[in-house]
Amino acid sequence: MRREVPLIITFVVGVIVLFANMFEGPLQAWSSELTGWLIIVSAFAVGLASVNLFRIHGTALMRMRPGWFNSLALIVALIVFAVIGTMARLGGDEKINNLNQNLYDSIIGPLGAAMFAMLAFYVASAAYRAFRMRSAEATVMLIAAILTMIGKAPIGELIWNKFPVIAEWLIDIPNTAGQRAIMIGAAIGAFATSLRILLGLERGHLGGAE
Amino acid sequence: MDFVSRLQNVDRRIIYILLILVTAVPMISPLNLPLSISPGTTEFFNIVDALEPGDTVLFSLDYAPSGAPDVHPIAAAVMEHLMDKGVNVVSVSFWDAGPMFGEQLMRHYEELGYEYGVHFANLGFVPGQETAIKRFGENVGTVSRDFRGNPVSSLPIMEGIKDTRDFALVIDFVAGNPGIQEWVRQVQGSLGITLLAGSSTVNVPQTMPFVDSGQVKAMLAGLRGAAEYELVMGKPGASVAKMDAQSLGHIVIILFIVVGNIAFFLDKKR
Amino acid sequence: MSISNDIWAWISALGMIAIFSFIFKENPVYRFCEHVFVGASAGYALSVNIKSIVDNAWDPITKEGKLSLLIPVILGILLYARFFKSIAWLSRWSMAYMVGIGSGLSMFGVVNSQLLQQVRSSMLPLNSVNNILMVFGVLSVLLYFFFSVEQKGAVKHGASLGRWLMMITFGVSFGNVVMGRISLLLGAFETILGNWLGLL
Amino acid sequence: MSLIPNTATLLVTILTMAAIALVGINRSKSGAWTPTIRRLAGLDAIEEAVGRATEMGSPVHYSPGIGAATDDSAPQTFAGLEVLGYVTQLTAKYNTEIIVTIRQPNVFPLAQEIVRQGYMTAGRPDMFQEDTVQFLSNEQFAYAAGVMGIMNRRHVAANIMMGAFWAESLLFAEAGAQVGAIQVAGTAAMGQIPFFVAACDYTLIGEELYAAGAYLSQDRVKLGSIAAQDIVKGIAMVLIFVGSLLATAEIDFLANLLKK
Repeated sequence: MRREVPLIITFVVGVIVLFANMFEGPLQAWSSELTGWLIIVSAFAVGLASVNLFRIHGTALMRMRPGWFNSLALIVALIVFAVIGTMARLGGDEKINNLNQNLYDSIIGPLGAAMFAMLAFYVASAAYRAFRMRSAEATVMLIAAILTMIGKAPIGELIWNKFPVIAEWLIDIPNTAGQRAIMIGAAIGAFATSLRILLGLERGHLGGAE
Repeated sequence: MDFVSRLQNVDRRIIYILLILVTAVPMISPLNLPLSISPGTTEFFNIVDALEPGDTVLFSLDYAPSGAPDVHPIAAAVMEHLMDKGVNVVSVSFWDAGPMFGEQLMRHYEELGYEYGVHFANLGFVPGQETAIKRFGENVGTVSRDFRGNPVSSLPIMEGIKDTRDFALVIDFVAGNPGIQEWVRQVQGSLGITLLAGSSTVNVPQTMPFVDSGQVKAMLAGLRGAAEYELVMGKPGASVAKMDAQSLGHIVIILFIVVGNIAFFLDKKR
Repeated sequence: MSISNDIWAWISALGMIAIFSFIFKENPVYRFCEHVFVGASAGYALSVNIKSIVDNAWDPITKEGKLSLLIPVILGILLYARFFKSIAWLSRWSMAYMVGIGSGLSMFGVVNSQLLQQVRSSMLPLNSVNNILMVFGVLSVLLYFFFSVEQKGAVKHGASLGRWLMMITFGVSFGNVVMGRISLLLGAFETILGNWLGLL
Repeated sequence: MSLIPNTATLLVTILTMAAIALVGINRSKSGAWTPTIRRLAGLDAIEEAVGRATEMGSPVHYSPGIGAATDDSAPQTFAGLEVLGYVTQLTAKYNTEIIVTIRQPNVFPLAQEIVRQGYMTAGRPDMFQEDTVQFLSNEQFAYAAGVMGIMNRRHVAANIMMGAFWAESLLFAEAGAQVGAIQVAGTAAMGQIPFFVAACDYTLIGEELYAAGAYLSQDRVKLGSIAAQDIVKGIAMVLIFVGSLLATAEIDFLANLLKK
């Protein structure tokens, strides 16, 4: 019972969701009900995950481990955002709404944007580190990268007006061919992996024997 | 450490500092390097320019703060063109952060005397990703209240608009999924709307096939697309100024790759 | 230069600089911002999901009597069974449900939007250099992905051609995003140099 | 119940692929057929990486990607979790700490179960700690900030990333390089493979990620499934080739059939 029920749930749910895309009738209704539930179950999972955060940082704080100050900051931020966000969402007044928006716009927004923008630096250092003509293969990659970069930079066409044409060709033909084939292979692999899960042949996530 | 191996192992921090310098300095005082206009931009401009005053255009704002620097400038440039021409703009978003950008666009023009509800309106965020795009595409009425809490039916701008075919154009400003693929798959194919795209640079290769097939009529690509658009419009602005930084940033990166390789070769020769 | 007197502009700009400082060295200021960021976004997500439970479960159950929604609520609560040893196994029911959705959805998705579509668009008339390159390019890369066949003879040559082609693909993709990434940096500078320092 | 228009080919394809997989799995399971799998350097490197972390007395960081268990990226996540099971057992064998970081709340309980199970199988249930599997944040870049912080503070010596990744791929790979970790990555996310290839020591490309579980476990069921994947790939290749020949002769019957 402990072992079979989860396997049956996975199989039944998966089969309904899969075939609802191809058959009209009750399957579609069941599938949209089942996938609709996901929003609710996932919402509970977010709570579970937050409990984990709380336990790790709460312990660090109580035992005054090195860096406890940061754990405190994390917990305070978590509580402030959760409380103000919930108040704003469940019908807060204008003041709460503005505070909620300002908190988002000046903490989560910019910090996320800064993390993302850090990629500009990392693209540079990764390129410097990785693009060496160590082998024939690496050389091919290097040349393709440089041609594309020059062709794409506004200044490239000022140097030679064929650079953008070369870059376009590289993107359109060899790049597309490579991407397509990788995608086909990955699709086949993904299908097989999902199938094994659906059939219960893969169940590490459900724990082993009781 | 001798010179060659030093060149081979330049401290990454030197690369970062140089990159900061060559991008920040031209932003403060632009060099005004020339910029050519790609045919796609001209095409995009011509389609928008052919609209009549009083037409209404739908903006689908599908990006978040992290990707915004590459997409929001496109929306701002097109918005400027439309307001200038007296064309109305309705925005909607299938990303939860999207409506914020709609507000940013509209507040600017409100300060200039344009009127919310008449010249533009922000329908806010519609959850549900691909299915939401399909439902909204077929029936704009799925949104009952706008982002500011007004009943959508009370907005003069929405008069006579039932589905997305009632808009003169639909422009998706997009930094990922859901976005242009979903618009093409769910709405453009079945309703035959005129769809344009303002895409983040990274998403261009994914969007290109739809432009080739004509399902997307024209595309502006990233910050550069915005800069080109500003030039075509005859109002060079913030994006044009950033192009110098863009070019110099590229050169620095290529330079470091070249230096690294020269050092690598010198080292091998020894 | 007219430095901003808006407290929020200060918070944004200083936070961004703290994050950027990481590229030089991990440091206490970054560490502090990292923790605030993680906590803030977890709290934010919590509020979004509380609202989501109210909208999608609580209201429909209490106001419209949609009792079928009790099932996902129970599945959601069962996730917490893992904290009680004797009933921990019950949480697997919820996981089994989520995994079922994932496998069903993805089996359809990958076959429909990746496999069939890509196979179809690879069928090109062999009447131009580009098309020939495309078709044989795709075939050679696919050859590389054969796992149960030993790579020797013709297979080896085909597969190594495939590897070469993939290297071009990776180089091109890398080069292609450089520009987009620099734009992001410029956006960050706009916040720091413009909104905060008033230099732009 | 009737078929939705234009889905016949899809249905036939799915059923055929499932049938081929089942035959492959069954024949392999019954011993009628023993598929082998070619060497995947990236996976051999995992043991080396864990070994080095042990020597240095530093932990191993593992990320099963940032995709969910409930959408299109689920198979990559599942594949990442499969490899996680193996890596956990390896770290248990070497008595080295593993830190698993999680972005998706719905992947969190799955990963916890896998790690707990991995320690159990290796006979070391005592090694499982509350912070072995850490949820960081479901905001993409907050998660990234957390991972980068952990890699630095804990001086991670091996960084293994298997699953679906987006823009944070390069952040992780460069932050990992900064602390001098051996890095092994694997993903089927097209846009990110180039960054992993450029910045990591070993990279599993696309389908290789899905073959990883079979390669590591040498489990007959999985091996059979891999061999079946090869057959499907062979069919796809034949279709592409024949389709192109037909297209050259301006016969578009096959291409149209795939649209149905």
